[in-house]
Amino acid sequence: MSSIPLNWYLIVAALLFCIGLFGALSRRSAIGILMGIELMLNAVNINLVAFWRYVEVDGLAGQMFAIVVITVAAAEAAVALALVRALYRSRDTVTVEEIDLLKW
Amino acid sequence: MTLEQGIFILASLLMLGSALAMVTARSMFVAALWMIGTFAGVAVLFILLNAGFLGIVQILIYIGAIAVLILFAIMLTPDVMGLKPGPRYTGQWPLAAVMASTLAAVIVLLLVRAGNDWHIADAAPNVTDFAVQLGEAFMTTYLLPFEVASGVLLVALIGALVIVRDE
Amino acid sequence: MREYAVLGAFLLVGIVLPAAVVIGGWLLGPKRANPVKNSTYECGLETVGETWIQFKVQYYVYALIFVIFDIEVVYLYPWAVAYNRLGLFALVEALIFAGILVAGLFYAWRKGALAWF
Amino acid sequence: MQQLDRLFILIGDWFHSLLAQWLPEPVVSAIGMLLSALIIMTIAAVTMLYMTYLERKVVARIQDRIGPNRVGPFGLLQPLADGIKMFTKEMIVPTQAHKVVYNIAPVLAVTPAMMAFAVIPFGRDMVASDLDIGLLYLIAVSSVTEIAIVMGGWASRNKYSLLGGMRAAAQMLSYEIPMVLVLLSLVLMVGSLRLSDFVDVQTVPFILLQPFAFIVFLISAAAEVARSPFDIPEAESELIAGYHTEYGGMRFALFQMAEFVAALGMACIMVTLFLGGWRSWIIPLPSWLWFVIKTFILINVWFWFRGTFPRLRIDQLQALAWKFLVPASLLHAIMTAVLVTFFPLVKDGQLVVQGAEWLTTTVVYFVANVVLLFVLMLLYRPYVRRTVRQLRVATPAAAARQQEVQAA
Repeated sequence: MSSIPLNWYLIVAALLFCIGLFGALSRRSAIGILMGIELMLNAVNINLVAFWRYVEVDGLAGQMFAIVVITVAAAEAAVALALVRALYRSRDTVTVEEIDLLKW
Repeated sequence: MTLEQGIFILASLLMLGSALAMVTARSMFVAALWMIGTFAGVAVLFILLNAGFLGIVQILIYIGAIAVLILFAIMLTPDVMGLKPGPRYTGQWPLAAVMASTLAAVIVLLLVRAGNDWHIADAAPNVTDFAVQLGEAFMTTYLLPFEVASGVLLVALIGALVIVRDE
Repeated sequence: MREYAVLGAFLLVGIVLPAAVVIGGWLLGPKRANPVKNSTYECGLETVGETWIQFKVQYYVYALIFVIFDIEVVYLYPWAVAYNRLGLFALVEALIFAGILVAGLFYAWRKGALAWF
Repeated sequence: MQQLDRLFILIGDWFHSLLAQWLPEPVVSAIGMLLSALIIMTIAAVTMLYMTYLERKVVARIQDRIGPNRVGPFGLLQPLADGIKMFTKEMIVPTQAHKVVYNIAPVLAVTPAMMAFAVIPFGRDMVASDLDIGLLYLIAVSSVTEIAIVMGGWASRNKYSLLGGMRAAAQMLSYEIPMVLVLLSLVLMVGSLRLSDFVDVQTVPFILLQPFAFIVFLISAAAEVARSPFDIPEAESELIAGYHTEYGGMRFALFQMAEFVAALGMACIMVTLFLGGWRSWIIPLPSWLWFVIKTFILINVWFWFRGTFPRLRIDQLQALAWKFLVPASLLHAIMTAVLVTFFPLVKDGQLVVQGAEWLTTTVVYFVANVVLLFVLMLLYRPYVRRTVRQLRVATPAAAARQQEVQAA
C-alpha cells in the first residue's frame, strides 16, 4: 500500500484543474486559452491514473483512458494552433476579444 | 512523513506553482515554459502512481511534442518577446477568478469531507512488464481505441494542414 | 520504484553539476561589464529593427506532422513489445494503423506540405 | 578475469558495505545512487573534453594537418587549457536578453544529454537503472533537448539566435521520427524495451541482422545531435553560430558540452542496440572494456563524417527525413514484423535461436535488408531524377540559359 492517500492526488488534480480553468477563461491570447485547456486535461489524467492505481487493480482501463486523452489532447492542440495561425493571417491578431466576426 | 510523501509534496508544489506562474505570465513564451514545468510535475505524479509508462509518455508527448508545437506556434505570432503593452486578461477575468476559486473550494471541501471513504483495493496493481500487458490489451480488449486513434490522428493531421497552409 | 529513484538522482546531479559549473565560472571570471560589451552581437553591427522575424509556417507544419507521428509511438511500441506473444492478427491490425498514418503522410506530400520553400 | 570483469561492481559493493556499517540502509542506497550518477556524469564530461581533442586531431589528419600539438605531449593538455580558459572568461549577459531564461537554457541543455546514461548498460550487470521501458525513456529524454535550444535562441533576443534555435529544433524533431520507427523493428525482434535484454539477445550483433536499420539510425542520430553533415543549427556561414551566438564563457561551454555528450550518448546507444553492447568479440576482454572500444570506434565514425561530408542545406535535410527516411523506416518495420513471424528470435521472453540457427537467421535478415534497400532505390529513382532535373533549372538565370541552349 502506498503511503500517500488517494485524497491527496484528487485534491492536487482539482487545484490544477481550477488553475487551468482560470487560464482558459481569462487569457486574452488564444494560445493562452489553449494552454489552460491542456492543464485541465492533465488534471483529468491525474485523476484517471490515481483511480486506476487505488481502485481498479486488475485492469488497464484507467491508463488506457489516459492514453486516449493524451492522443486527443495532441490532436486538439494541433488543430487549435492551426486555427490560431489562420486567424492571425486573416485578422492580424491572436487576441480573442478582437476576433469578433460572428458578433453582430 | 515518508520519502514518498515528500516527493509527492515537492512535485505537487512544482506542478501547481508552475501552473499559477503559467496563467499569470505576461509573455506567452514564458507561460509555455512554465507549462512545461507543470507537465514535468504531472510526470512525477504518474511515476509515484506506479504508472511509469505513462510518466515517460507524458515527457515524450507533452514535453517533447505538444510543448514544442506550442512554442513553434508562439513563434509564428507577433510579439514573440511579450513586450507589447496591454492587459494579459480579458475584461471578465475577475469573474473567471471567482468561478475557478469557488469550484476549487467546493471540490477540495468535498474531498476533505469524503476523507478516505473510497473502495480502495488492498494490493498495488501488478505492473511487471507493463508495456507487454498494454500491447496485449491493445490487440484484444482495447482494439477499437487502437484503431480509432489512428483515425483521429489522420483527421487532425489533414484538418490542421488544410487550415494552416498559405495558399 | 528503485529504477525511477535512480533517474531522480541523475536528474538532480544533472541539474546541480552544470549549475555549479556556471556559478563557479561566474565567481572566477572578471566582471567588467559595459554597455557596448553587453549589446546584442549580431555580426558585430548594431541590431536593426525588432528581434522578431516572420517565421515560415513550414516550421509549424513539420512540428505538426512530428506530433502526429510521435503519438503513434505510444501505440506502436507496446504493440511491438507484445508482438511475439500475439498472432498474425496483430500484424494485420498494426498494418491498418500504420496504413492510415501513411495515408496522412502521403496527403501531406501531395499537398506540398513537406517541401521547404 | 572474472574479478576484472566485475571490477566496478566489486568496488561498489565494497563501498556499500563500508557505508552500511555507520548509516541506515535507505541513506546508503540514496548515497549510492547519487554517487553513481556523479561518477558516470564526471566520466562523460572528461570523455567529452578528450572528444574535442580527438576530433581536432582526427579532422586535422583527414585534412593533412597535425592538429593541436603545443600544450603538453602531443597537445594532450589542450582540452584542459581550453577548459580553464572557458572557466575564467567573463560571463556576459546581453542587456536585451531575457535574463532568467538565458541563464537556465545552457544548464537544461546538458541535463537531458547526461540523463541518457542512466539506462545504458556499460558492462555485465553494470547499469545504473535497468528500467523496463529504457528505450522509451531514451527517446523521451532526447526530445527534451529541443526545448533548451529554443529557450537559448529566444532568450538571446538576436535574430540569428532565434533562427538558429528554430532550425535546430525543426531538424531534431524531423529526425526523431525515422529514429523511432527504425527502433520499432529492433523492438519487434527483441520483444522488450529493457536495454539489457537487447544486449542479452545479441549473440550476433544486430548490425549484421539489420544493416539497413543501422544506416538509417546512424543518419538520424547524426542529425539528432547536430553532427556534420547535419550541423545546420550552428552553420557559421549562414547563422553566425546559431542558437549560441550570444553565449560566451562557461555558458557557451555548456552548450558545446551538451552537444558532445549527446553525441557520446548516441554512440553508446548504438553500441548497445546494434553492436552487441558489452559482449566481447573474439578476444575475451572485460565486458566494460569492450564497451569502451566499440564506443571509441563509433565516435571516430562521427569525426570521419565531420572531415568528409559537406553540410546539407535545410530543404535537402528536411526532404531526406520526411520523403525518404520516414517511409523507408516504416517499410523496414513492416518487413521486420513479417520476418519475425517466420524467423522469431524471442518467443514469450525466451531466446529461441540456438547455435547454428543463428547463421540462417542472420543470412535471412541480412538478405531481406539488402533486398529492401534495392527496392527502395528502384522506387526512388524516378523521384531523384526528377528532382535533379528540377534543380538544374532552379534559378531564373539558369532557366534562361537552358532556353538559349535549346534555341541554339
